[in-house]
Amino acid sequence: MSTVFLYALVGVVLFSLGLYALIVHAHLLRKILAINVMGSGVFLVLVALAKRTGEDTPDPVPHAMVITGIVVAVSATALALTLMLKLTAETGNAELPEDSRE
Amino acid sequence: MGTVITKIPWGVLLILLPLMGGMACFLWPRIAKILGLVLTFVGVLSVVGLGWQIMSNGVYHHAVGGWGAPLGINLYADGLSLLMLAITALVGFGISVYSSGYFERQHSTRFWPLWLLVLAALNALFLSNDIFNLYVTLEVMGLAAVALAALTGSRDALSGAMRYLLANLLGSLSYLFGVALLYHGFGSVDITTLAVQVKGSPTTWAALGLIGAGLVLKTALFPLHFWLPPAHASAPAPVSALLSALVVKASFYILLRLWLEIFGPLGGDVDTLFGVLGAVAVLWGSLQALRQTRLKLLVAYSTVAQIGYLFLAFPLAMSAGVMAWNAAVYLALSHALAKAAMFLATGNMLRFGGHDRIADLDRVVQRLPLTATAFALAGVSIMGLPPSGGFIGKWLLLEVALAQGQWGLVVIIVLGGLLAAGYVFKVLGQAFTQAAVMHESRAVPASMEWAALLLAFGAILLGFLATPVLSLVGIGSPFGAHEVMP
Amino acid sequence: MLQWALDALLGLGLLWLAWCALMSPNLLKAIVLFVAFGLLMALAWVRLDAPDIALAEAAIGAGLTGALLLAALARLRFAYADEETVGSPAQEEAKVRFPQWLPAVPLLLVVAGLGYVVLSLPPYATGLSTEVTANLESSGVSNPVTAVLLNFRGYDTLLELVVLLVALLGVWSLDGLALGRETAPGPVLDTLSRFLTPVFILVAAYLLWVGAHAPGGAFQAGSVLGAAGVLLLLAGWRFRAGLTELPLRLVLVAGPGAFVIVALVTMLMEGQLLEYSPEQASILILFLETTATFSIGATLAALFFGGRPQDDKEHT
Amino acid sequence: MIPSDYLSVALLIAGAIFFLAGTLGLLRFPDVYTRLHALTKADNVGLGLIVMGLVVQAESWAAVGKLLLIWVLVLLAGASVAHLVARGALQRGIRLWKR
Repeated sequence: MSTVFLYALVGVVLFSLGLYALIVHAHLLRKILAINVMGSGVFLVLVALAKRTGEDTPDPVPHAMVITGIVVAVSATALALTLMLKLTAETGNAELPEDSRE
Repeated sequence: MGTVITKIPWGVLLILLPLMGGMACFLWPRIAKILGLVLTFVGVLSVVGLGWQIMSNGVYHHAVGGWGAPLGINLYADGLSLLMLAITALVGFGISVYSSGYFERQHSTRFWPLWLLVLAALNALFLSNDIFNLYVTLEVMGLAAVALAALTGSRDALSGAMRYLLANLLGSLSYLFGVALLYHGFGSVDITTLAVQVKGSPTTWAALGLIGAGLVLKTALFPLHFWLPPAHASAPAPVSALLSALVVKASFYILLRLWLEIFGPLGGDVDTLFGVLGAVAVLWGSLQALRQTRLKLLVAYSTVAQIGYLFLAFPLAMSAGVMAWNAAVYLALSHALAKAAMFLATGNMLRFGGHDRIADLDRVVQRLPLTATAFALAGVSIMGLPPSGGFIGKWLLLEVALAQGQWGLVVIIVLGGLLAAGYVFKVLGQAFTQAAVMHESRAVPASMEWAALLLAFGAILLGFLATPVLSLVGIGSPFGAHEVMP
Repeated sequence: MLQWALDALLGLGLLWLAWCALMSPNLLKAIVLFVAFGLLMALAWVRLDAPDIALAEAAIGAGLTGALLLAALARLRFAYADEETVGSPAQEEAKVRFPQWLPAVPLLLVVAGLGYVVLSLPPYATGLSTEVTANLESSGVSNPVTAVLLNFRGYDTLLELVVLLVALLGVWSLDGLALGRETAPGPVLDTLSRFLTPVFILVAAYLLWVGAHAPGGAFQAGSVLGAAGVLLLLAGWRFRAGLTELPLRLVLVAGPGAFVIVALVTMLMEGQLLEYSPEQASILILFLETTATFSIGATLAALFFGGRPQDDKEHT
Repeated sequence: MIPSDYLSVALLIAGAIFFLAGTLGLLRFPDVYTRLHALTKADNVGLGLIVMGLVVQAESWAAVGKLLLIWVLVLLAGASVAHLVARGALQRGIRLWKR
């Protein structure tokens, strides 16, 4: 198995690990970490597979996409953290309140 | 023909103007309100300009950067995109007029920049022909929508927004994974190129699953609707209108577009699954709406139900193609108008009485006649009574279901209408009675009442425009070239 | 063989760190492990011949995200410490709502399915690399990643800068807690920040300049500037009153604003949005990258700061 | 391999040994202060040796300058962070370890 597929598989597992943690954890900070790990997994798949050109230089388009993705991820993380802090100030608990309406 | 007006690139302006407006509102908060109103009105004019161009020259293409696909990003607008842009401009203008009276000063400076950026993202989304670019527009729209949903800072708003944000991010990542697989499987992110390249393979199936799941989560189809009612019900009224009328439609539009261009021929079983989930959503959402004691939650659950209707078109389209898709588009358009009107009217009642408990609505009909009319007219369209846009949409759907002998779906469509009548009359019934306890009431600006009423009129008016609207959808034949228009 | 062993070790290390970060019972440990995970990711990017991403990951993915997470945790633990149990270790413990294995079963199927799909992809595919190489000449820069970001897919980058702005608007509209001054920074941090700030600026300028032909560019340079801002904020430096109003907002908007204006002007001159004439491409890209660098740096530092600076003056 | 390569290898291995020692100290030492001591001292020297090993291989003076700059920055950061961590620990009232 070549390195390309090795890293791509690691990306797949990271995505799923993040998803698992997102479902299992109640604490919002952990959910935010989980989302970030999921994102890293997707980015790894995108870039690892870009190395399949058969030449020295990989395909640069996914690289640019991942840089975009990293900036989007940090933006979302900042917003989510602020939201978490405000919610904690309001409820005294860094978890989503159980929805009584559902 | 050939004048300056026909040469202006209206499609690009639809993206750039609100973008610049959003930034200007951020820089100079004092002029935010007036700038927002002017720009959303110019948005309506731009859509008219774009519509003119599309009707006279056919579909709109714009190769950003001059590169063209697959290297660059293409903008593309056919009849389907045009209608989505048009409904966005109309509802957007209504929301702007309403908001100019709704927000206090402090919230106003925060609302306008975010609102204009959401509008820019929506327009960019409906114009994009590139699945990675769609991801970026989804993120702009999603983050701004979350910030708007949390605007009041109340406990409910914050927890609703947090749930919404997590659902949004999960949906985006799932979508992005699908995009990654499509790119690496077929070497492009341009929808038109992919439409030619994509073949049934494990890659396509996985991409279909990931993209489908991500977008269904963002569109809040049952059982992935859990985030919608708290977020939509706890946001300020114009934001609720924006979220329910336009934002969920945006992810639905992407799903529809990708289905038509890329996944359609492959998705047999998925179509059926969508149909089943849609049917459950219609019943579950309507029943939940009927159970609610708070007006805004009732309207939010009604959105869950109405989204279900949109997905009923997928199994029907397998053999009825154009007719079923026309029905879905018509339902999406009329729901956008009606639900925006309904949320805005709800906002008026909430401001007037200071609460949204359905049982204590206290003779709204006498005190706020325009608002009560708006709610009733919007309700007519949601129920699907003639003459209204909702009626045409449901009629088209019913016709296809009958023709195919899909009796289950026929029952669902009719039952959903009856249940909708139940929850709409539950509200209207209270509007005539006097509440047991008197409340302090607060004046509602005329602009807010008229904005709701005109949008509701729009939903009714759509019932008379079936022929021109359906011929517009046909431009560029997004639903397949070989089939005849009804 | 040695190379392969290194990659395998790196891959396993990534998975192990991610697992530990996600499952650690202590939140502080979880965040520190996550930062370590980010640094290991940067190594993985280097192994995948993606030095541009490695720089961005080290600066943004590990560095600034880590700083944001740690600041949030500190606020979570201290700002609300008087309110009952918030932030107590008991509450932070990895609480699990239902049997842990329940979601694990379908997720294993997801791993198997997606893994199979990834392995089923052909071992060789050029993607768009031939198109990029063919047009690199007229793009104005020789680093292909910069060419894609600022020219071929510049429209994505424009919207990406808008995402950053939207996040800041969101944080400000939430009235986030502004960074307090819980403890005095002390002489060491103070001296360090004074000494390092010029170095940071120099590095940012270098990264910006070199991005045209080598790894680097606006995002890497901007995040270095943002890091300088974070350090200064931690050392107790604050925006001078008067600069927090329009001047600060102008810097924040400069990047996307310049991009939109260039988009409009190029459309009027060349006919298509963001279509640069080959002669002017490199100077336009440098201009866009410079403004973007300032905006990205300011936005990232402002996101770290949290609340809107001098919020009370806004309504006067 | 030419003689300079042997020099590089020797320096790199020496550097790695220092890193190993520092890491062992981090894992084995009893309290935060002694751990900091082990970590920063050993790692600063270790990195210095590795930088030297790479300087031998450098093809231009600019590369030499960059490598040395990296070392200086890490020294600065390591020393400052060690100081800050130790100060934070003292402020929290963590006692020094005594046998």
